[in-house]
Amino acid sequence: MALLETETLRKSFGGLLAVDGVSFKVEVGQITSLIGPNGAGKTTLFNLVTGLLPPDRGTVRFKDQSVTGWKPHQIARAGMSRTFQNPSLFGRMNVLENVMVGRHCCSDSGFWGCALRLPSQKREEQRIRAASLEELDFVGLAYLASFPASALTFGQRRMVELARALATEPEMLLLDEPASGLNTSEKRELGDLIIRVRKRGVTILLVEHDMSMVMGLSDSVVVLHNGAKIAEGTPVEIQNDEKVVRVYLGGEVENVAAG
Amino acid sequence: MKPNAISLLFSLLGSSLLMVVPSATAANSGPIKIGALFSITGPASFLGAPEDKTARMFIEKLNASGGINGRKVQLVVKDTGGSPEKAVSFARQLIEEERVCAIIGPSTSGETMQIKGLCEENKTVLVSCAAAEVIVNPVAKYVFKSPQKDSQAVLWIFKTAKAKGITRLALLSSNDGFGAAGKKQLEDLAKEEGMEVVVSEVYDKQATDLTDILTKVKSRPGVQGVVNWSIVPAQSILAKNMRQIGLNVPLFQSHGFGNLRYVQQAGAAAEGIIFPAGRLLVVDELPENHPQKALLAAYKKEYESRYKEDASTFGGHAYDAILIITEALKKAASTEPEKVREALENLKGVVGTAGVFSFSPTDHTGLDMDAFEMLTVKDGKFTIYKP
Amino acid sequence: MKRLSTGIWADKGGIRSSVEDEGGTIAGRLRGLVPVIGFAMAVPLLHLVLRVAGTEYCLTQLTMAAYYAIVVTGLGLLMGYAGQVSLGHGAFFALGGYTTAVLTTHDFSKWKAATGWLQEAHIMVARQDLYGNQLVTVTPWAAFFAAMAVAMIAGCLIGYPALRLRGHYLAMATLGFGLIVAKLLVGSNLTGAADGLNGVPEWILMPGLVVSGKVPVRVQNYYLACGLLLVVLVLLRNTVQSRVGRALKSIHDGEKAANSMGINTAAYKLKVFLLSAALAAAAGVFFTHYTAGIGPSEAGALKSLRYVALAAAGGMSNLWGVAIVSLALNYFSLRGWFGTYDNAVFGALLILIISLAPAGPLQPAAAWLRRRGWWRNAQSSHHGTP
Amino acid sequence: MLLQVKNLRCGYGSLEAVRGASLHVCTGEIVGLLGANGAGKTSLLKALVGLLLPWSGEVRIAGRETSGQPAWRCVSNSTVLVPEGKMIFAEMSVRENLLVGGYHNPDRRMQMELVFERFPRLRERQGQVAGTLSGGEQQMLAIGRALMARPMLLLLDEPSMGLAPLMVKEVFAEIFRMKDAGVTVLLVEQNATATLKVADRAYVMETGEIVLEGDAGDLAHHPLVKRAYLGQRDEDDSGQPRQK
Amino acid sequence: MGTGDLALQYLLSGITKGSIYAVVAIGFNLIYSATGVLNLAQGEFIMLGGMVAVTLAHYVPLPVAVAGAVLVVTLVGCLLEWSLFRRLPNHSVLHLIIVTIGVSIVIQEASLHIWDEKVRSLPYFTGNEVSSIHLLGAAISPQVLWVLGTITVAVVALHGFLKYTLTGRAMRACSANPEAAMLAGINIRNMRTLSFGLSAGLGALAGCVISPITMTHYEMGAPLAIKGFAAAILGGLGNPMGAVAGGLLVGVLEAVSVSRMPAAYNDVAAFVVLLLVLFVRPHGIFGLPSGQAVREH
Repeated sequence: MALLETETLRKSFGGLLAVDGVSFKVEVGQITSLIGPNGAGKTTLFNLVTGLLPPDRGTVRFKDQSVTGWKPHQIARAGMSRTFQNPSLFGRMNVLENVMVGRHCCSDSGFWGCALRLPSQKREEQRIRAASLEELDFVGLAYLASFPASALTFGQRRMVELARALATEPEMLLLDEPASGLNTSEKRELGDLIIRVRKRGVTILLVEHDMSMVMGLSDSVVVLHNGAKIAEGTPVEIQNDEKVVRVYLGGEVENVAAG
Repeated sequence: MKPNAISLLFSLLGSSLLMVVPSATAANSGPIKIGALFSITGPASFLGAPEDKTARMFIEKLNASGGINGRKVQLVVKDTGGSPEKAVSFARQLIEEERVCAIIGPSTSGETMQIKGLCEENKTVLVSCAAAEVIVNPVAKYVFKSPQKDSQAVLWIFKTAKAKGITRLALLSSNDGFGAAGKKQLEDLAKEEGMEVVVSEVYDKQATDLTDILTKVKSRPGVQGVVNWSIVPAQSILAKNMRQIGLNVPLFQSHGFGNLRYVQQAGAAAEGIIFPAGRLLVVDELPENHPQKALLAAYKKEYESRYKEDASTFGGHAYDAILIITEALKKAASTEPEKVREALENLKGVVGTAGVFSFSPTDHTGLDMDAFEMLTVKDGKFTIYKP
Repeated sequence: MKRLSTGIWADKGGIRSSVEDEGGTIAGRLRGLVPVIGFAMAVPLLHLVLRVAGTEYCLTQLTMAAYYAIVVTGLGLLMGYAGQVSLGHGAFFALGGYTTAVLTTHDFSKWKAATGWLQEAHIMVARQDLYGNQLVTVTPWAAFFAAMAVAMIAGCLIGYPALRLRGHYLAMATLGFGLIVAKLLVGSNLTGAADGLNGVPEWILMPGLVVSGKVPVRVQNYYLACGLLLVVLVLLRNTVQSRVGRALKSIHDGEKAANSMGINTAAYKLKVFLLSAALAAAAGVFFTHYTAGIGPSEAGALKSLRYVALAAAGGMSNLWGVAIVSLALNYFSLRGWFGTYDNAVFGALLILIISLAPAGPLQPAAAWLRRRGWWRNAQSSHHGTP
Repeated sequence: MLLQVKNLRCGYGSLEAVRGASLHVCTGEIVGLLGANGAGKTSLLKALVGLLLPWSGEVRIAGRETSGQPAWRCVSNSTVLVPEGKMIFAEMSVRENLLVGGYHNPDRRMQMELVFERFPRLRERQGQVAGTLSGGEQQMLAIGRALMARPMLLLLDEPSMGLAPLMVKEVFAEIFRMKDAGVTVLLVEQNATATLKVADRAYVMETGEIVLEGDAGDLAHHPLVKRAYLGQRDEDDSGQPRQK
Repeated sequence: MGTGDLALQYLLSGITKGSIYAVVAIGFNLIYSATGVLNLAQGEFIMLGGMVAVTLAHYVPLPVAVAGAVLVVTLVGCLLEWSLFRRLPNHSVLHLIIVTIGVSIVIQEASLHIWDEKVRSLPYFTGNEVSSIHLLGAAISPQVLWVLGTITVAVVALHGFLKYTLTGRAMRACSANPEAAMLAGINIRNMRTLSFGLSAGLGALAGCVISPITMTHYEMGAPLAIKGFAAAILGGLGNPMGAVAGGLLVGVLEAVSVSRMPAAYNDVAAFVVLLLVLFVRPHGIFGLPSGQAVREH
């Protein structure tokens, strides 16, 4: 069953066609990767799916309902959570608070409840704190809970962002280049973490440049080039797809021997 | 939250200890304290600044000549910046802390009205330097004012206009307290005096160009004269713009025109402007036996030599205010508020810069129609208007 | 759970989680109460000091400064937490004050048909003014609610469209709003034009508690104003330390990311704008009753800018700092300490604080104290690199 | 040796993008710098010209230490960077773009003639607003603008990005011709094949480190190069198979 | 006076005011494009220009006084950038706005204490206070022509400078893309200083030519800055031609509104229109929705 489905999505900026009629599906419980060279339109596609940009044409269906034109917060509440290319932690909060922001859509005290510290709000706050700590523990950073987010290393920020995204209890997680800027061992840890997330039953859509990671993790891969989908298939199929190799290495393919 | 706030709290406490200055002097010994609220800075600074200078000069001279009944006078000046809330705060300070026996100022009617009730409650004599009629009408027991009444100025203007055969007028005023008060009097008295108001407009006190408003005036048929009521620099702009667009009808200004600087700014456009004013501006033309001549000449000379700027009627208002209070204090021979008030209310024939003051329980301005003289501008100088 | 020894989870040596302490234990809760208790103790202490020194009259200016501090604290919430600038907050203060002033000084006795039952409903009351004239005016309590309603309506009118704007454009929109309100107040006879309104009656909150500047009730008004400020501070502190506060902070730090976390950023921005507008308006109502009048300069751009300056000087997101700095500076200003340099002091302060210590002057001071080991708290453990 | 970089570390905030890279470029060479997205190539270039402050390490251009200098000094060191994404001045005309490029060159009008000779298309369009040029023309303009400063060392960041294949060919041909003009080039590229064809030597970067160095001809057949781009996995990689 | 003449008279009045707002708006744009700072102290440059010129005019002939004032204020502008804004590279929009407000207040108060609260003005450049030129039934002061002429010349000269000189081109390059400009060897810090200086000098020139009409006093800057700010926003920040259009629009709007409603509310009309425009087109009439115009922080 497809959890997320896009149909002929299209978006242009000025004269530039960033996403050109892309249709793809993400199956429940799978890890799907979205790859392509720089400027292929991956991030734009991400933003279209998560509501940060309205599409010019086409539809996005999530859990069998159309979410086209929804605002990001509505989509997030529907169960789709994401991370950003540059980890966008909230710099003036500590790590735990950052993750607690993720619990926002699973809680509902308003201004009055919070200002007056009503008992229900207090209980909810406890629940938020506990759940957030759990997520932090899940990514292995519970010991950093009281650190200011701005003091973390880059890799830690990524993990905290992931924990924050998980705190929204998503059915689907969209990761935008989670491995960029990480070193080799950090990448390996990230890969393990993504597997564990999937084990929790979260469907994952991944945009990534690190091919060893993509090929190692993905159930299926979608390749974008110049805003259009040029290939789709299992990692093995993609690695042996001539079109893809040409797009990636450029020039004549035969000059580069297979590894 | 940042608990370091507490450290600040304590430092605040510490500093509050430091700022405590014992100031509760007994009312019957030491110098007599008079409070002054002037808008030395802010939008009304062109009133407050000369008032401040005049008041200081007056007190210095008074003390040099022995003070009042042998006691020196201390002037406590506060700059309100034209804000009513500061006027309230400072008035309270003057009354409660400095225990002044009277307050002069504030410079604007808005500030005066804010502290009118306060002075009344605390039984402190207030002699305002603002012109608006509401300050003394309705009469509050402790509140007086030194400038001439708006209504008298309006009557003078209407009288002069009528003599010139003008009955259809355009009224312009600035959107400050002075302008608003004048506008009210102009509109109220126009009916009684048989004047027809063709158009009445209010302009921004910071206006830099009034051509548009004057165009509107010009477009209304039959306007025979323009009356402008403001104290702000824009009244010079108005005079210029009027001549420039060829609106060649007589221009009457209010007694707020009483500053030679405005004439200089308006240059040739000021020629022929008619306005009521105290006699400070035409002291040289007064006959030798005029009761005000000696005082006006002395004030003008002293102010101009001391501050190197032209004396204006605004400074004169502060002069009169202090003069009235000191006269009352002399007469009362006490600083008891009630006695000072009573003495003030019964002052008669005190010669000031604006005119000869004679107060009564129902008249807290103390000036009659005679306090005004109609002036005009000729060759860049003020001169008495002769029809 | 198994953790890997390299990479992200490296070198966690010896740092114990202090998270549980913050909300859960008694010690943690006490630590949160320190500023509240400190403030609550400082208020009577200050009174005592002033009383002993025989300068109790200083309470007048402290009371006025406390009301201003409420405005500035609300603005601090808006700017420091939600990251939205408002250069027109004076307008809300003025709307609150003017509405109440108009309703409580205007004579409604001409409306014979309505005044009767309105008086029965305690919405209107007959009273005497300074000169002994008989008036029928709205009661202060009713006027208070009317003032809040007016401010909220104005807040929605400007806030709803304006909060779609960003940066300079939002600054311009709020500045423009302030100017419009100021011009309308100056231009209308109903609001006393340039003179403003005066003779606003005292406001009897409940028997024995009255908002008025009269000397006999000076002490209770001081406690009332400081109490209100404290209540506002506590409520705002509760708010910012909760789900709502985190949402606001996240909007400031990254609106996109916040939105993607399921936070309805537009709604939150409007709500916090209205909240701070309401605080400003309420402060305006109290202030107007306290000083018995209000003038158009309260809505002026300079006043709004002064609030921004004070909020910036206090460190914006540091509500206690904002409250204390604005209390102190307004107090000095209202005492006339700065003489003819009043505005210059505020201008210079703005430049110095923003360029040298954008997080507020308390921040470096606290850091210094912490370095000297004179000040230890839960926060200190937050600083340092993992 | 025209450019020598030793142990350079730099990054953004807490992100260390370049983790101790060392490389050198000799006068007259064309040197390629390959690697996947996010490998740190662009950051390295930025650190070379001063757009990014190096955390540690040293950068020597023509023997002079230049690290820590502001970016506008690089021109006086005869080094010019053609940044990624062209970064032309879109609202200015082609001519103006070139003139600004020769800001420090007193003979800028003469130099412009030379650039026009090299890129005749720019001469045809000299009055046109730069933003309306096609992608390839913009890239030419960016290179032309850099040449206006008469650099000894030209740093090119992804000149082929987003260009049509024909255009890519043209750009690379142009880079190859630089050699004749006596310009030394450090070329950062994703297009490994084309780069290795024009370059004398090349470096391969992975996660901020230089993992491979060698003659262009040797590298063209090195397995690591393809791995760097397409993630061909080594046998000993610890991941389990993920296929269902 | 016929309806047509009236309309023309209103229009001229609006253009007079509007051209002043336009100069302020251009000043805003110059600095904004080059540095991203929205300098709310722009109005103070105009005030300072007038003040310095009036003071100098006591000692030297009028043209020298004007030139001297422009020079002095240009230096003040440069000094401001060099001593203050150069040191705040990482501050948010909000912080920078607040700093410029602080600068505005300090300059204003300093002027009050250096000079005084009194109104001063330069003499009319030609003719005097009452001379007027008739134009198709409408009358204007020759000084208005001076204002329009000077401002036109200044704007054209500025345009020429930016368009045809190397330094001007470099400045445009800096605002188009600071990073690329740096890579071309342009010292963008100096360009920023220059933009402050130019903007201040332009303001001072305007302050001199308008001085005979509007007169000069220490508080005149802030209202002009606010109107100029409105004009710049209306025209779209960073768009110089938009600034001119925005300025004229605000001026004409004020003048026209006087003919239809009480003059007391003419500012209100201008600002209500401004707000409506902003709400419908959040980037101003001529502003572009994308790009730097709406950058936040």
